Amino acid sequence: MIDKLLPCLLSGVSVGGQYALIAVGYTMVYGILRLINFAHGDIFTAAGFFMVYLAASLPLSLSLPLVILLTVALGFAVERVAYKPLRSAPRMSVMISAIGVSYLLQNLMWYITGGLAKQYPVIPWLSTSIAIGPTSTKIVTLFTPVLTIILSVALVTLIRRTKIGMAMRAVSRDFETARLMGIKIDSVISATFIIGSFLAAVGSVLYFSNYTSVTPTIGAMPGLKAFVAAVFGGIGSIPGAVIGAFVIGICENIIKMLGYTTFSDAFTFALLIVILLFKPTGLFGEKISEKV
Amino acid sequence: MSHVLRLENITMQFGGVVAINDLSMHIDQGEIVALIGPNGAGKTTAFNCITGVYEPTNGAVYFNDQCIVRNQPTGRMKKLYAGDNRTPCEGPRIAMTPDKITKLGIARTFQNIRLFKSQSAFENVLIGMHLRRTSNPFSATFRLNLQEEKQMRQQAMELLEIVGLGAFAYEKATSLPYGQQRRLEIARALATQPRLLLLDEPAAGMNPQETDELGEFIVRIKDDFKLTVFLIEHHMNLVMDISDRIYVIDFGRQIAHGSPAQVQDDPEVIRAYLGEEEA
Amino acid sequence: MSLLQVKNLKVNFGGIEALKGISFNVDQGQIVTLIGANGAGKSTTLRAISSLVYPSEGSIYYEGRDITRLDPQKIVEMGIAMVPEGRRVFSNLTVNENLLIGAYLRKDKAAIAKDMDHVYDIFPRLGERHWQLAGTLSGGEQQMLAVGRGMMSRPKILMMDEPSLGLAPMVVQDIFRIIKRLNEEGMTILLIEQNANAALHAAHYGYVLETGHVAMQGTGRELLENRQVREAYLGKSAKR
Amino acid sequence: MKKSTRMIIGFLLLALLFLAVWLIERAMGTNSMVITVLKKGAVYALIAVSMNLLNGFTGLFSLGQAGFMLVGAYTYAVFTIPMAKRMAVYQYYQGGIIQFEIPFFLAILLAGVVAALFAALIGMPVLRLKSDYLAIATLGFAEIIRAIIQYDKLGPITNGSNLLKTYPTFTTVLFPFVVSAVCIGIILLLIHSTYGRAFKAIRDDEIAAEAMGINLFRHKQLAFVVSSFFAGVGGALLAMYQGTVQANAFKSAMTYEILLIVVIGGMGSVSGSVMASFLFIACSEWWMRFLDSELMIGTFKVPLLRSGFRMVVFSILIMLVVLFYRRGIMGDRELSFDMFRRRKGVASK
Amino acid sequence: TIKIGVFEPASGDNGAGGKQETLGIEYANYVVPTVEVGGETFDIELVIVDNQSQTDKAVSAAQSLVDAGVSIVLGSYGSGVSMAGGEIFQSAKIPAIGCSCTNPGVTSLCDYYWRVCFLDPFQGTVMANFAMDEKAATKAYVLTQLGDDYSTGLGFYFQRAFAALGGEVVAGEFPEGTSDFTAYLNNAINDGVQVFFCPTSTTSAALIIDQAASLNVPFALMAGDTWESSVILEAAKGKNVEVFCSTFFDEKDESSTIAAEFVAGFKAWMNANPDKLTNNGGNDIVAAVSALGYDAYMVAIEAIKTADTAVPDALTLILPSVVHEGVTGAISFNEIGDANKDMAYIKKVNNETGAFDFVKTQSVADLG
Ligand SMILES: Nc1ncnc2c1ncn2[C@@H]1O[C@H](COP(=O)(O)OP(=O)(O)OP(=O)(O)O)[C@@H](O)[C@H]1O
Ligand SMILES: Nc1ncnc2c1ncn2[C@@H]1O[C@H](COP(=O)(O)OP(=O)(O)OP(=O)(O)O)[C@@H](O)[C@H]1O
Ligand SMILES: [Mg+2]
Ligand SMILES: [Mg+2]
Repeated sequence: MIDKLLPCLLSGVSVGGQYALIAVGYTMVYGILRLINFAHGDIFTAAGFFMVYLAASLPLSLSLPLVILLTVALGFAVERVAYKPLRSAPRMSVMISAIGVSYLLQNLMWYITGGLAKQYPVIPWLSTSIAIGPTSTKIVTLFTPVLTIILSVALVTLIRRTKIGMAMRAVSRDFETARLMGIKIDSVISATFIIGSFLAAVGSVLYFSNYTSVTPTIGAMPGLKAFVAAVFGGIGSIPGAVIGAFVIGICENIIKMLGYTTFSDAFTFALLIVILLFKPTGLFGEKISEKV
Repeated sequence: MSHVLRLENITMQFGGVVAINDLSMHIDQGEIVALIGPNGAGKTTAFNCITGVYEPTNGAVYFNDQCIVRNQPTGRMKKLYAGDNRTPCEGPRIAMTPDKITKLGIARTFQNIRLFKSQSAFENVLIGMHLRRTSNPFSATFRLNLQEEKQMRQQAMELLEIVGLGAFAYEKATSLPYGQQRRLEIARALATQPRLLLLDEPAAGMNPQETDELGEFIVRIKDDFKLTVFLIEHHMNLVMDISDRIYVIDFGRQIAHGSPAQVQDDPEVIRAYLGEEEA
Repeated sequence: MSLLQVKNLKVNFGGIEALKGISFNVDQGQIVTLIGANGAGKSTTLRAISSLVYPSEGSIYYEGRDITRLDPQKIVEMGIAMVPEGRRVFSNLTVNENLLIGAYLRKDKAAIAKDMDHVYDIFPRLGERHWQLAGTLSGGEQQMLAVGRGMMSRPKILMMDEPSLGLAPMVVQDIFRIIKRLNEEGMTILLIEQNANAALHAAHYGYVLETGHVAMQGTGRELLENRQVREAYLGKSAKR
Repeated sequence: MKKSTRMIIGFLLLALLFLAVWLIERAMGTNSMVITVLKKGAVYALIAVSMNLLNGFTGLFSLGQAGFMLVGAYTYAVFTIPMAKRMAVYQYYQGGIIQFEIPFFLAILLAGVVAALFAALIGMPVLRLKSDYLAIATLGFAEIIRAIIQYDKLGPITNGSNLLKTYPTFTTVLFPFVVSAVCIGIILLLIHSTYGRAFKAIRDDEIAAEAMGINLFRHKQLAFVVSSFFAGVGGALLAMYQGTVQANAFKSAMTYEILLIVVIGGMGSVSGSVMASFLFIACSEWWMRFLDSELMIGTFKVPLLRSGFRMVVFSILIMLVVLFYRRGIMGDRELSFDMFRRRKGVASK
Repeated sequence: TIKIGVFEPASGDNGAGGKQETLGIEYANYVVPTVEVGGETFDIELVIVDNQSQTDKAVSAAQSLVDAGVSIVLGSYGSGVSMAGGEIFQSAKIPAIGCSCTNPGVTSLCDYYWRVCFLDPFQGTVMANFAMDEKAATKAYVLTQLGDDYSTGLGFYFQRAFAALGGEVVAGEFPEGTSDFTAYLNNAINDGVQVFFCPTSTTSAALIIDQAASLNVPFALMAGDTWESSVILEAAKGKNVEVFCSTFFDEKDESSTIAAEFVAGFKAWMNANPDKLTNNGGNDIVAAVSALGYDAYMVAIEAIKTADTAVPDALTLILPSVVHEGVTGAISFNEIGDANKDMAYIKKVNNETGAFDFVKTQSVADLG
């Protein structure tokens, strides 16, 4: 049993870590703009392609930071072009804009790459296989959850304890009053997107080191799962997103191990719905109790 | 001893915060009763307990001798429960939803105006009439209720005329000036054909002149519609002018009760609420 | 020269002219009040000064500088703070954080802490609840918080939009006392009030707004004694 | 103008429209691009309006539309495949276990009913959820439904992952037009009834709506079930249009597409949804096709044109519409006589 | 001019394969750009549309071919879209020739569809036999993609054949968009299978191969025609994993001169044109689907020549009797419209060179 369970848990934790990095990006943006940033998964994919193309001509030591830089720039640009003009528009329009950006990015990537799967470059240290008990895995599998947890603790501290974190929380509630306090809301929102995209870039490096091929739509599924994880944990809550991601990652793998492969995705959603029935705002979501 | 509204030992706790503490009161047919008290005393919370928005931690509410709310601390609240009245309310739990309570005949307005923003004044009132419909989705869709619909429209128009908004019937609710929005909220509440009307700070944001007019208006609709009115207000001129009785609460507890004159001179009320100058 | 000068200010909302050319001055160290019926354009005036809405015409001068259409945060930086209509506290922040965010542009930690104690001094109720999320405060408590938050930026001009809205009589008295006290401490105050009586009593100078333009002006006392003002805004209380 | 005369003119215009469509079909033949686009546009119009009823009018942010369409499409297809063809269609399942067929109009109705039943079941737990939580729960249900339909063990009924075919399809473009028009008409009637007003009240302010005596759950449930009924009917029509159905196509992307149409048309505008459907379909499937193939003008090769470019341009177009028409083509207004009159008034000024 | 419709995905899940198939057709058009009808020479113009690999989009794509007035249609990669398009072609009475769509339903449910490749039942049986004979397998894991008719169909036939031969099968299904296949691979390891049959799209294939390699799986991976792709080669290159696939054609097969000629010509044509090379995936390896596309085009030309007209009705009538010696073997149609093809090529990835090694051909006759 244990030799079956161990690899299963191992990949569960690793998958969970990957979802978590993406989920935190979702949750941050949602926490501030109340916007489901549908384009987040595509930014993640774009980071994968940046690496494929950059690593083809540059050494890793250069391409790695460049990838992160480009991804952050992309996230920033998406915010400025597609979301900023809609600050005062109805919420639904912003969300449609997000869907539009997601379409655009996917189609652009398809147009440019021709849709063929591209091999992700091997990052020596991360891609090395190591043996754990009866099974073997890549180092990245173990590295991902650790890094995820470190990054999310750092983020939580940033948001709870720092001035910019406080400003983010204020902006999330009321743009106008936040401006009255002297907060530059555009900078705060950009900062959020920069952090989110940074996490997506880091996530993409870890993800694709594990699953070495990049296609224009590859981000869609992890994106959706990460989003489910964010909702599961209570959207807007960073620890919630992380925990949700791990729960989903591990459950998914256990279900598959038990042979119910047809319903592994359906199960994820069913789990989410059951949780929501008991906790309508997710595990750690703040109750939307409006004072009447 | 048939009261229109009776609260029995209501306690409302939010975690450790006791917003209402063992509050009992009653209102009789045709009265205008005011509920006053410092900010945060628990007045709005009391309204919310009566209308089913919040479920009180302990206590019961009766409307025309029918129990509409009853609860006692259970589970986690048992330990946290801090009300004065340590003997929990007897009887099975009753928790009617706000819509049921409105249907029984209690209507309310809100401290922060909550009109249906995208709708016209007329439609706002029409929506208030929805709960008295006799049509079902099928008959309503296929216009088998033409007679009723016509009647509803007519009544809605009449209500608007009564509150003086006849001319603004087709204006968007949110484009009306503040004072008129308040009146519209009252018209909408009247549309539900209530027996008891709860008004939460109806004069907030009005200048003294408008406040005076509002006072007259409340008395008038009370008589015209054979209502009982329960009112929260901080404008003392208004309260003292129109109320038959006044309850004063502080920290969720009743500190005084009586006619306007009695309450006005109560030292406890002056200390906690009115302040020296006003007295 | 006045500290704040508003000249021929016009504001449009999609075709509707909310302000039709308003001019007034606020002198250093004064309490100036704007009164007027609902929808007269009082709030819009303050919002225009804070650059939350941009005027279509006219200009605003502060210490002689044209500040029309500057960014809102620049305006705050220059020392103009606003207590907005309807409280607008940050419901997901605690009372403490709400005050801290009022001091967002300030760097002097020690002084901020002192000012915070000062606010808690004035509003002991807030002190009791400093850990509570602002969204769960009662209406009046939120109003106190909004005023306290406005004070935290140590503005030269504090603009208050109906600060007494929904407050208990005693607290209304407190608010006006505090307004006077802040003014005595050197703060210039631009006050909007429905409670015209109290406002005019407190103010050095007042302007009466009617449907987007200034209908009358004068010292507080002059306006209080004006028959038109009494009839339109002061109600029975004044007639008594 | 009096209300009754307006109604008459409205019906006349509608009849005229039908006549025009019929004439086009006569002129171009049933097999032409215009007709194909008109067919799909009509089907999508119904689906978009049904989604608008939920998202735009009741304020329930639901992303389950594709799931209900899927249920409708499959119900229709499963019950109308001719007996003779079942062996070939259910090639992996010995002809399946459903060994009868029902008339196609009954099947369309049944499609709606089954989708509505699903909605009633699903609604019970999920309608308690708010905004985005509701969205993700409904999206999840759509995905679960898809997984179930694709489930191998259910193959004898659903044909598993394989597509269904050979059932009756449109013989004339008028059919989807008439069915859609009737359905949209019913939705319009509902929206303008006292129930419709209650829906809008819930959208604007749930707490106030409840305080006005509106039973939130029952009304939400009603909107959800009615919307799903028409989504099911729309699914059946879509199946007829496509000639084949496969669960695989009913992914969340399809829901997003419909949501796009709804928002581009204007949340809370039925006429907006209808217009946006036709525009969207024509644009994505017809007018812009040329962008996909290389084009030589003389010896000059137009740059950028190659496969995939159409979708890039299309998504840019969507972005532009969203950014510059924030509230959609129609906002929350409806196409009406007054509108034209006012337009004219403005123009003549 | 005579117009021939090319009904292929250029985007969506099967976009990459569709492009390769289109390349074969384009090359064929380059080789034979004209046809003689009634003594007059006509140019042949290809009308290419993108069906986006989706059945709901395929309808209007097919319709646009009909609108363009094509005489005959070639394609598509992917059976689902072919069936969806078939509806339209049928109602417009335009014949269509499938190149690589292997699902029986394409022709059996549509009177206007023919095809030049073999079918899933055959392919599945071939691979089951190969697993039994060559790999001495007694137990196999079959992994298919939920909702993908190609994948589940081929999996079904493999499973049936393998069981009929006395083998034991464990089945798994993965939802679209899955990236993590370790759970399935681990299950297979635990079940002690000798072969892992996973007829999937190339996207999933690359992931499966990579993860199988890092898990050091003790079994061979096997799949159908989709895996004959440079993506697979890239993924398996330098890794310790055995990969087999069955396909329609082998570019290194020297036995047929027509095929050898085609391979040489096609490579030269692609290499002369960077765009084409990109569409092929960046190298000049000849995909079997390109060869099938080429053949389908040639069959269409043959039909036009034989009928001596390009009127769709006439082509429909003549097609059942058309015979053609193609690069993928002799093509003639049975009464359902399928090519009488009885030979599959089995190839293995060479992990060192990163190319396909030809293993054997297997025909129905061999299977007995
Ligand atoms: N949802 C809630 N969660 C936590 N505390 C609450 C909640 N609602 C009310 N309270 C607390 O209960 C107390 C009473 O609030 P309430 O709104 O009833 O006051 P009020 O008497 O209406 O005051 P005001 O006159 O200012 O409107 C306040 O201290 C408030 O902070
Ligand atoms: N965002 C807006 N869009 C459209 N019209 C607006 C907007 N804000 C204000 N108005 C209109 O401008 C006019 C002036 O409004 P304003 O809020 O300044 O009045 P006020 O004097 O502050 O009234 P109150 O006493 O009700 O606060 C009103 O007619 C109002 O309807
Ligand atoms: Mg209150
Ligand atoms: Mg105002």
